[in-house]
Amino acid sequence: MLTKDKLLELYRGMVTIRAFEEEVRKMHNAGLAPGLVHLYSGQEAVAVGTCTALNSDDYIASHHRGHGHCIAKGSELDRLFAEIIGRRSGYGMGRGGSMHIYDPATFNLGTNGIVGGSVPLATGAALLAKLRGTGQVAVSFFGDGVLNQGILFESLNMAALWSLPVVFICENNGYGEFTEIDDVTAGRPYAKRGEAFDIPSEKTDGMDVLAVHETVSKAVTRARNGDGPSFLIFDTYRYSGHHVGDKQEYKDDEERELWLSRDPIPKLSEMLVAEKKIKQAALDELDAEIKATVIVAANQAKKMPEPDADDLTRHIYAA
Amino acid sequence: MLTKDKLLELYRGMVTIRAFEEEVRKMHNAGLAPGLVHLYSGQEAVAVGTCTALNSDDYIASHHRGHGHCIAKGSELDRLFAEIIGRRSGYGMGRGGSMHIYDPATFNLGTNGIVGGSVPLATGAALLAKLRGTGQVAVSFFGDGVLNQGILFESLNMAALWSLPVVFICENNGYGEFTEIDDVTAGRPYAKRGEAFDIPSEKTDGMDVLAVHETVSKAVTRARNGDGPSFLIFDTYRYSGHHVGDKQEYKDDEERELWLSRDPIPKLSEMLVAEKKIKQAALDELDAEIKATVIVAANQAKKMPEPDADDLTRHIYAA
Amino acid sequence: MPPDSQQTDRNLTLKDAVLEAMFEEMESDQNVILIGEDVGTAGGVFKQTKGLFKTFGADRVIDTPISESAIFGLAVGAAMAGSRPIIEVMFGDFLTLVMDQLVNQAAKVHYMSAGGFNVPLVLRTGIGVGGNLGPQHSQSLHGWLAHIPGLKVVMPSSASDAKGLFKAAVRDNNPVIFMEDRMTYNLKEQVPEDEHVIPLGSAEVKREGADVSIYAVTRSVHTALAAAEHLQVKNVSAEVVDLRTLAPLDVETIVASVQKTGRALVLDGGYQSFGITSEIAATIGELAFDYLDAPVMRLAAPDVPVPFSPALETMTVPNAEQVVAKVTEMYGGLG
Amino acid sequence: MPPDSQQTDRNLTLKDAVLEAMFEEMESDQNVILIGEDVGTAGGVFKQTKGLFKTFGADRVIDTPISESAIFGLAVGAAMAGSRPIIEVMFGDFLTLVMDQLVNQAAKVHYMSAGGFNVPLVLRTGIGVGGNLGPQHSQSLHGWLAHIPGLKVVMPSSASDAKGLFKAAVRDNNPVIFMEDRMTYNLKEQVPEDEHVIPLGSAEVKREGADVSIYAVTRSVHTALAAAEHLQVKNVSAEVVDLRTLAPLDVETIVASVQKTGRALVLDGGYQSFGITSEIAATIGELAFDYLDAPVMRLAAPDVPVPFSPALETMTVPNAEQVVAKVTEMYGGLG
Ligand SMILES: Cc1ncc(C[n+]2csc(CCOP(=O)(O)OP(=O)(O)O)c2C)c(N)n1
Ligand SMILES: Cc1ncc(C[n+]2csc(CCOP(=O)(O)OP(=O)(O)O)c2C)c(N)n1
Ligand SMILES: [Mg+2]
Ligand SMILES: [Mg+2]
Repeated sequence: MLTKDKLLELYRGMVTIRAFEEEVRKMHNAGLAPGLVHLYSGQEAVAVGTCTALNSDDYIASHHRGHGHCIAKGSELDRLFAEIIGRRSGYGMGRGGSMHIYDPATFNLGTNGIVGGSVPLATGAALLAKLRGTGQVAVSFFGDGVLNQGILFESLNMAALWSLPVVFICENNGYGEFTEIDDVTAGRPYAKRGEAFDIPSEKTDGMDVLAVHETVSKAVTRARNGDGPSFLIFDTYRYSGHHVGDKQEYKDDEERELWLSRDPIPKLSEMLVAEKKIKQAALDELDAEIKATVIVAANQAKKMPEPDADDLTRHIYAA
Repeated sequence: MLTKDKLLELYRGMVTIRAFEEEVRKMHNAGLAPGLVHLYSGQEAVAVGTCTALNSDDYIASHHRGHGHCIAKGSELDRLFAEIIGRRSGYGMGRGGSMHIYDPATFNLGTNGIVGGSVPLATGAALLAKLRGTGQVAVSFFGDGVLNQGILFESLNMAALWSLPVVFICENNGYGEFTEIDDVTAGRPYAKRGEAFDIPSEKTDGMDVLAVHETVSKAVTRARNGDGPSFLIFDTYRYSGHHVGDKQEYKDDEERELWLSRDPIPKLSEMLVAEKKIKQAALDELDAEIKATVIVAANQAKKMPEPDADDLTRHIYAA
Repeated sequence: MPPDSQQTDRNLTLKDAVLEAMFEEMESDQNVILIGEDVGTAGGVFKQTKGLFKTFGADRVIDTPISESAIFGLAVGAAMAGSRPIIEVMFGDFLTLVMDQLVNQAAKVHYMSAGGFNVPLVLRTGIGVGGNLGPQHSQSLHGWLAHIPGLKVVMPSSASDAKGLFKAAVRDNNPVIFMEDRMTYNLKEQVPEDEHVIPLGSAEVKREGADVSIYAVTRSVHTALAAAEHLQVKNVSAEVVDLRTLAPLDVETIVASVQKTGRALVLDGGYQSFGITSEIAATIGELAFDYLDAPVMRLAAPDVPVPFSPALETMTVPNAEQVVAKVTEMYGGLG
Repeated sequence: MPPDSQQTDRNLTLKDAVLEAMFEEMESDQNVILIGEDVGTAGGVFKQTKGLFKTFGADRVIDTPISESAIFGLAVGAAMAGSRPIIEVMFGDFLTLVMDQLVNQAAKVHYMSAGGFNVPLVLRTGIGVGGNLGPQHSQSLHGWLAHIPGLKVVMPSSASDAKGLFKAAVRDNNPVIFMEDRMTYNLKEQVPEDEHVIPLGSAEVKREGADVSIYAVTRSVHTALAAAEHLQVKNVSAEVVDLRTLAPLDVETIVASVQKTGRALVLDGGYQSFGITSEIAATIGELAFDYLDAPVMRLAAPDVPVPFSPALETMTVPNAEQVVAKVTEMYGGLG
């Protein structure tokens, strides 16, 4: 059983992400965060359950729905907001935006606009960790859509072949854009995609942060011990559809309600209160504190300047 | 049990390919067939066992080691030779060469210089056959090297998803260029790569033309009946190494002899004689006849003119 | 008729004009099928395939997994076997994922098979800058495609052209890349009904002029036209040549224009270095040297990843003021 | 020392010069690793990595499956994490398979991360025409790469340059594409020992001349030099400029040469249309217009798939006679 501190860390992480995404939604609706913004709300248990099982120098590589991973791995909220609204203090000087957030300080190889594009990046970092014997582990986060991208299979093969310390994490939220994953994906269960390479593979409830944490912890231990990769599928749900503005006409209310009833945040808070780890009042206080922190960060970001003309051509080449 | 005629068709097919490849080797050594020439000798049972299970309007798509497939599907020997030595009467006017032989008359979507490149071509032809309800089947031949190319997995997924009439045939000759396939390929058995997509998958002896024929026939029936793809792996061997000129220092004699002892041609001929289907003398006659035919075709090709300057720019665009 | 064009008013957006072309070609030729991500029940992420699924059904409008390489390869195979697929690659940036099947297979099959097989397909893709989509969703790699023998490359600037060129593309027996700048999607104009087919390989002079020729494709044509208005005020009469297709390239029309005007500016929305403005400028320099009163100038996107930042993104789109400035430079100032 | 260069005679082939560079850089920097198909125990399909496996072992010389996209992606990830991978893509034609990871990831990471991550890697690949390898094994797609901001593109013409440029490429903190024309592999010359590093972005005048400037990279440099000899006989003094790197491009040296000679021919082994000769010609036309006595001419490979046929294949390689003819054209004939 996890310590109270760890449990609160999980709770804090999920609530922070949820609050962050709500601010992003507002920013988008206010025209501050234009472009394609994909919210992570609903999937918090996956990012938080995973990143709390990692060391600070373990790598992650994320995808287009990646704010949650950045937060869970420890990026600064104001710099994240700043990037998402195109400000100079953002992680990419506002030049990357939501789908391109890189943070070397947290060993985050980036969110990514190419579906499947970041899978080999994590695998490559794992290759180097193995060659150098650093004990680092790399996590590759990807959506269910990647289950059909060739580069995933190529990466799985090399990871298995060389026993690389990488954990492949598929966040199956049921859809790729507006298409149901089950309509475009053959083979059941999907875990067989990992098993084909003799990689330990399993499916776990992605709405239960404790289950995620436990499953990932085992995989991380395996990786760190030199026993190679794991392929984990977490069933989860994107509350806001594909991107802010998606009317989600393709989803029915029943489905939405089912998943809302499985929301990972109340699930954890109810458990915490029931098991008397903490009082509801204290949680409410924590919620308020987190929300305040997030809003402060958002406001800080909004006050930041936009990049200037010189920034257009900065960093084309590294010195 | 197959009829005597069918058995002799199998025999004739394999002997023709073997004799053809011997002529190609001579042509290469004589400087007539420059470039990269990959001989099919040793793998005859796969091409012949497969193509004899197909209708004439079934599609095949082949790879860089593809002379055998073209012959087994019924291309004209002189035009094949002509292409391989760059003559105007070749299937591509001598502009494709060994790795780029296309024959619409035999529904051959081409040999191919890109490892894995032809897999989706066959799958696409199968898609159309299915949409049109023509009852045609497509066979995708590929080497073991393709077991690690992403495009294979993407194609398998769509073939399974849409129940396409395609038979995926992996010719596992143990090596990709100079690298042992087992050294670069994770997951055992390799058939799990097909099973991950719920595709009926199996491994069969690729040195036994009857076994190949039987396995493929079942798969073709399945495909024609609308029951979707199959994934077949045939273990086989390339006697001449990667390409003509390969000294094969990476292979030991023991291995070579083991495979020679499993040669599909004597295996069939011994069976034919033992089961009194035909006398050895008649087989010897047949051998001589086939060899003569092949040599005539080779000589015809050698007499053909090379393409002329205008052919350089012909067929850039279709009218 | 597709849902959006039932109006008798034929004032259509470019997006709807292409949709109409697609509808008409699918109706008149059973061999035309549409393949891509979200093109079916969803009707396209920009609603660019709306209604097609309902009309033509799942056998002709095929939703695919996210597997760009193999989807495109399947289309090549289906085309070789006798169909005429339209394949959508959602963003031009993802062409990077289909390059092998496009360049090493589709472009060369007709040649390698000595005419034995055709590959009649249309690869439709959205390009361009302007939606704050960031560096991986804003590229215009048309120069790459025009470099490859065997491919045709079409880039319409107007709704009417888009319809006529798309219909020609579908009927063409070669792999045709049809690139639509998303920023032109809502441009409206009167679009002819039905049999309106514009042959691939014909540029069009969109505005006649006497003093300087401005060459462009798709969105940049409008930038050129706007600049031409400004220049008129300065008494410079600019001719605007819309290339419409990069391959085949209408060299005759290109050269004829500059022979008349003596000055040329080539404009484009793609990265400048080793981009399409280079080819047009070099061609003019080679074939019309004796007619030139000034160096052939180029104006294209700066050589930087297209930034997300709204403040910076617009700086990567050549604008009318810059065109005017470049032309002014050719005159050594117009003061 | 790698096996092939133990001789005190420093007359090395280009292939061995690169091998030596690789050896030296791997020896002096533990972070340099080599990844690719058949690069290890087999020593490369052209013996271009011979001996490295034996010296540096399986942890630094890594044989891979045939998975170009992911191999390259792994290298990008490893580079971001702090190593300096050299990745071999066996044939330049197979670049089509790594374009996404190259263009959408490697080229843009440094920019998108505002300098947070570097991607210091060398993608080594063989290009060129001459082995009768057919349309899918003979392409030279350097123009594509030079078009992408963030990539460096190196194309050596001689053994000594190859060594110096390769060492610079390995030490560079960016993704560098190092393209070797297989037809230059056996060119020999004296190669300096050890600390011989040629900065990327510097062209070199390989032959001084007064009348015409010929620009080229890799194999074409030798064609230009041969043509220069022929032209000398006709009393035309040709200057040969070896660009050496396409990105960064040494515009200064390019322009200086034509300012001196007044005539320019750009030569290349890639497809002509929308290829690299276009960019160089356009640049010269723009920046040296007033110095030009004749149109800037281009001579590159015809826009056709490179045929297997020995009779036809040579027709796709620009030769010295054609160069002489082009230059002669500039003079309106030379009598
Ligand atoms: C290679 C590529 N193809 C297509 C797209 C367009 N696209 C962006 S997100 C997306 C759906 C991805 O689905 P999934 O992986 O399940 O992630 P989710 O959005 O559900 O989190 C698609 C098709 C892309 N960005 N990259
Ligand atoms: C995409 C691609 N990568 C690499 C090569 C170079 N190559 C040609 S054949 C070959 C080995 C293929 O092995 P396999 O599929 O087992 O076929 P085999 O030669 O054994 O019949 C390689 C790597 C290629 N032609 N295409
Ligand atoms: Mg999803
Ligand atoms: Mg093999």
